[in-house]
Amino acid sequence: MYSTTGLEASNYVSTYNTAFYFIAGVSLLLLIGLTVTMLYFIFRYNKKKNAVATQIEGNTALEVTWTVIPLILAMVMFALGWAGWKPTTKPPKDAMNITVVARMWNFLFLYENGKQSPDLVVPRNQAIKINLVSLDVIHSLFIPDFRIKADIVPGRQKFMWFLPGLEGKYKIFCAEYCGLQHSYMHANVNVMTPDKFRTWYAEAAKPVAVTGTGPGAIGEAIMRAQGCFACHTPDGTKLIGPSYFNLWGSQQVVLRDGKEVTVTVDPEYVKRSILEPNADITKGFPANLMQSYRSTITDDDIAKIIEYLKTLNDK
Amino acid sequence: MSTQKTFEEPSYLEYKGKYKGIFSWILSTDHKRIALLYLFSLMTFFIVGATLGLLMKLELIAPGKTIITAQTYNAFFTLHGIIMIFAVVIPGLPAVFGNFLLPIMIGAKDVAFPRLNLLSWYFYVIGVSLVLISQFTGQGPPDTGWTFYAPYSFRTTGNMLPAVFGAFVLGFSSILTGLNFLVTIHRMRAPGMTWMKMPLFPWTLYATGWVQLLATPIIGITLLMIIAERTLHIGFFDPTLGGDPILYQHLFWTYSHPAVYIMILPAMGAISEIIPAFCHKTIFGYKFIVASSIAIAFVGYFIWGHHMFTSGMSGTALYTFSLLTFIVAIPSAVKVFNWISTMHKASIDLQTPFFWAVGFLFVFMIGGFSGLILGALAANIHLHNTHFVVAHFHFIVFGGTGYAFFGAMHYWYPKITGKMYDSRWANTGLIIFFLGFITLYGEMFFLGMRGMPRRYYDYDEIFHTGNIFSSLGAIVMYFGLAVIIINLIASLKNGIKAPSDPWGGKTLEWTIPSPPPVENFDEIPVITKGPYNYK
Amino acid sequence: MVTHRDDLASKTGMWLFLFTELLLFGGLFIVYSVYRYRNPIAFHQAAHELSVVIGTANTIILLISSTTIAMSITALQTKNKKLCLLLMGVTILLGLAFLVNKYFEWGAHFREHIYPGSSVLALRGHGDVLFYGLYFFMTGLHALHIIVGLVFILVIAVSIFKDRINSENYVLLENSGLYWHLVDLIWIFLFPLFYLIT
Amino acid sequence: MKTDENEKHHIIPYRTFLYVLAILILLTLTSVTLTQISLGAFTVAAALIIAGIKSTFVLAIFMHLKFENKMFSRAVCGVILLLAAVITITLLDYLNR
Ligand code: HEA
Ligand code: HEA
Ligand code: HEC
Ligand code: CUA
Ligand SMILES: [Cu+2]
Repeated sequence: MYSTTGLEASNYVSTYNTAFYFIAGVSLLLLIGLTVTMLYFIFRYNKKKNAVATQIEGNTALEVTWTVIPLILAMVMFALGWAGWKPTTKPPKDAMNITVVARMWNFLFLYENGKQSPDLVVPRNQAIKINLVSLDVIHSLFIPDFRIKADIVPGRQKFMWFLPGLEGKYKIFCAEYCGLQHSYMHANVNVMTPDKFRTWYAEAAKPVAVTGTGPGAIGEAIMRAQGCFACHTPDGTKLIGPSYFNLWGSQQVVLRDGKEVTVTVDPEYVKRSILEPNADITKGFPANLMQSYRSTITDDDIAKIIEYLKTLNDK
Repeated sequence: MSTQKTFEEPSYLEYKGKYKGIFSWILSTDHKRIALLYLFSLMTFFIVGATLGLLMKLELIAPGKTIITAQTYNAFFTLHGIIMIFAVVIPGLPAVFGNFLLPIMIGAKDVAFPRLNLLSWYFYVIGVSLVLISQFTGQGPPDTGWTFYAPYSFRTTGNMLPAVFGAFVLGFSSILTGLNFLVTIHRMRAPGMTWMKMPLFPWTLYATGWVQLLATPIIGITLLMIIAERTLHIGFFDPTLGGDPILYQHLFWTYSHPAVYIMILPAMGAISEIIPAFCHKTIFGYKFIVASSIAIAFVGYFIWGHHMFTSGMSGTALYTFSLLTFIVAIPSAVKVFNWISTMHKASIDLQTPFFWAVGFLFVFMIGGFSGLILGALAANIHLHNTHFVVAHFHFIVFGGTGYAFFGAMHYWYPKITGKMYDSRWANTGLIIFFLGFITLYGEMFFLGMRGMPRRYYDYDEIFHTGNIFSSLGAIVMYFGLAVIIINLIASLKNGIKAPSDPWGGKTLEWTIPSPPPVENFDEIPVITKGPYNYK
Repeated sequence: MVTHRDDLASKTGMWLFLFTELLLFGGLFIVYSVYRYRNPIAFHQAAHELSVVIGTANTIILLISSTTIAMSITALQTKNKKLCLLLMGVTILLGLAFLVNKYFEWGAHFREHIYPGSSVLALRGHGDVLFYGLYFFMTGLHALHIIVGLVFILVIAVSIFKDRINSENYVLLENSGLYWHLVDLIWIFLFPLFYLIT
Repeated sequence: MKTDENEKHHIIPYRTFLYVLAILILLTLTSVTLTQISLGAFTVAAALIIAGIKSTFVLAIFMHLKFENKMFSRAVCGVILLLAAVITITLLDYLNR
């Protein structure tokens, strides 16, 4: 169960707990107290036991009491909430900078040395500052175990920061509704010992986990990391975007500047589709949905992707 | 003061007007008939919305695809949210019980603008129809959630325009109802009914009326901007054109937070009527209850930002919104304490409406307390957009407004229909419903605390157990509701005739026959005493 | 059914309705203040392109029309039906003149390819897009209100002509006047916000 | 209780309207000239203050608020204050980012 993770999982767990359990505790006491009182009145003063009601108009002293006491309680609640929130605005100077690029429907984490990773990998006890970048709609980076969440708003410079305190693997969810695959937009945080992290960090700049062998395996791995399969399938099923099945070398009708033209799927076209997806809109598919991958995909990668696309034609 | 037993006049149900058959209803300007028009349309939409809720819960009973696809699920919660919010709970108590009872409770023959009243019902039906049309036309149903957040709402290929425009028309309907009630209350109170002699239900309608009037235009213009954004690419909320999506959220919640008080205030009013009637006792702290209604309406206008705590607003804004959120809880607290105090030294007649009121108090407190947790910044950061929020608002919207609606239904049923219902079935239904309710939504608090985001079609295995409980609760609740509704419908035929004052209520509606005559009063009463005079 | 007439209720209703109109535009004023705050220079420069002369002329036209409709009430109260109708006619003509001016103004922008969604505008930068987006949306909505107001006044004029509205019973005339003044009021703010922030 | 309020109406002489019109036009021209000579940051403030004065005249005289039940003018002030408060609170976010 998530809420049982240790207090040290991140620097926010304990402040969250203070605010949450104080309010919940006071609430529970009040709820029980008021419910019991109410039930007692119902039992004690029902028609059978008390045939004639005593008319009471009100009592100003009581009214003042039950305005002021809840007000004080509420102010304490507010203060605890505020106190727990305040540190989120002040990242330590030595925080490590990571950028997350969110798009429909995956996260990609970019490190300062150019390394890219679909999972967030961080060393323990090192403050992490994440710059939030969205390419299309609003997403939200949510790490339940760390009790932290921040919306990733397109067109805005924002960050979030936290201090992971326990090694382990934790879930990241997208917590702002962003369309069809919103519930599949997740990733992991991998908190490592500083040593392990250093090794990971120093590995080849682009360590995509290649699962298969043969032609196209690397291309497929790249596409998996970039999240292409959220919209495209390799097997002919139509998702949001056109399927890759039998795509390579085929003729496609596209809209270019509002006019229909027929193009052949060649390296030039694939490259343009990835780097300027809105230049040619495949007929029958929405514009503006696929965003440019210029910031994360290199020409080299595209060559690998094409390699992979070639394997998807049935001979 | 009594006009009882002088009716040669037919009741409003039998009255033969200019038109016959169905036209005598859909062209009637009688506030009582319009109330029933609302009741029927609203219950129909409620059942549609609730069935969508049930289907969503069935989908969520297990991870992966269970019964529907992701696309359908997204369309479902959007339609569910739009229907439940804009077509059920916002019009809810004012349009049905307000229309029926407001004129009677203040001693008037009708509302100030009867024809406008009928017009707002037409707007209501047109609005919902547009929303429903959007489901079946264009390139697939809208899938943005009821909040229509930019920029997704103009990126999606869903058929947004009719839905957004439908919501706009529904807003118009709501404005006209509020306007009508405000003028009615200002101008048409019976002689002698000073502000401080007015019953509490009209008082809450008055406070609600102002919120409807002053908040709804903001969403109206916002929805128009979304339409302009989609059709003309005007750029207000589109970051690629320099617009700010967060500004959209500001505008949306500037209305939609006050809207939650449009939903709850009349519910509180109905509870304030039911409790004294069954306690046979004047309400405790009348003036404070009045004042708290106004305070809720007023302060409630300035706390919209608590829906945007994680959006990256400035610290100052966060601070202000969180503080005000806690302040708005105080008037609600005052009400709860006064209601419970009314039961002290009362002589309580344990009837179905009173049980609904007790149920209301219990679930409203849970909903309200969870609201406090969400209002605290540190807690909100974690809980925002999780099922904790879903639990909060079902507890307080369904548990608050919904319970009050059913309470009011059972309280005024004899007055409206002239029949008594079978209270054993009514109580049985209530108990089943209550148990289902707690299982269904109670579990969602824990799901949310563990981090299950909302609007998730599919979820991680760790959330499975909780979801099974929750879904089973939905099924139980379904049966409870069916018992309640079937009982009410069956009693129309089988119920015994209702006397004019079955519960011993003291407000004006109980001084006239059940069902009321067309003109309500033979003679406009002259008011000399407070509304809950049980001496 | 209820035949009792209550003019004050009618007028109260009208005022409440005006409040909703005020807040409808209020929402846009919020948007305006935010974007103006974020793009002060672009707004400043874009405003230069609007014609202060036409703007001022339109302001004065609306002010006069407001005066005439206000005077028509006095005319009806003093049982001068002819003058009343004349004044209402002048109001309607002035309203139309306003619209004609607007038409030419908008037409000029369109010829320069300045309209919401135009690619020429998009090239000029975010501030300009927002300024003109707001300009077209707000003045457009305002023009829509002018049209509604004109129809309202016309209907009332016909009723006065047929003596359905007379010196005993003129609350509807007052209401149409109120609506017209509201349209004027909104323009009083739109004018400096778009034309004068140079 | 309702009847007498309905009976009394105030008839405003034509003259008053013409005076007000003259003032309004004068104010319009003032604000135009004011903004043509650059006042820097005060330009907008000046234009808005003048617009405020103009609308007060319209509300008070043209819209009869001055002669109507006090309730109306109070409500109008209330609504304007409310709108001002909403704008201020929204700007709390934008000014402090
Ligand atoms: C009927 C509707 C209704 C009502 C009345 C309320 C009432 C309250 N709501 Fe709720 N709320 C919603 C409907 C409602 N809400 C909806 C629909 C959403 C989600 C929208 C969406 O995103 O889709 C939401 C979301 C929501 C959020 C945003 C969550 C998020 O998305 O992150 C917050 C945060 O502050 C909040 C807070 C509150 C508070 C503090 C109250 C208070 O007014 C509650 C006051 C009541 C009490 C506190 C109980 C009684 C008091 C006592 C018994 C005395 C003791 C009191 C003290 C010690 C103070 N609500
Ligand atoms: C009044 C408001 C209201 C009401 C009553 C309900 C009722 C229900 N709601 Fe809903 N809900 C909302 C308002 C409401 N909801 C809102 C605003 C949202 C947010 C949408 C968004 O995210 O945009 C939401 C979202 C929401 C979600 C979240 C989706 C997500 O985030 O992934 C879920 C999930 O389970 C849900 C479930 C339910 C269920 C099971 C019911 C159940 O209906 C209740 C049980 C009732 C029944 C099951 C049966 C009804 C009875 C009958 C059919 C009687 C039969 C009659 C005869 C035989 C005569 N709702
Ligand atoms: C958000 C959904 C989405 C994602 C993620 C996405 N695409 Fe696309 N893609 C689309 C859509 C929609 C189209 C069709 C419209 C267009 O041409 O822009 C498309 C078109 C294409 C085409 C042209 C296909 C044809 O039939 O002409 C190629 C090639 C392509 N995408 C490759 C990729 C690659 C490689 C990635 C990942 C690096 C990717 N896409 C990620 C949605 C997406
Ligand atoms: Cu990304 Cu939800
Ligand atoms: Cu809220």
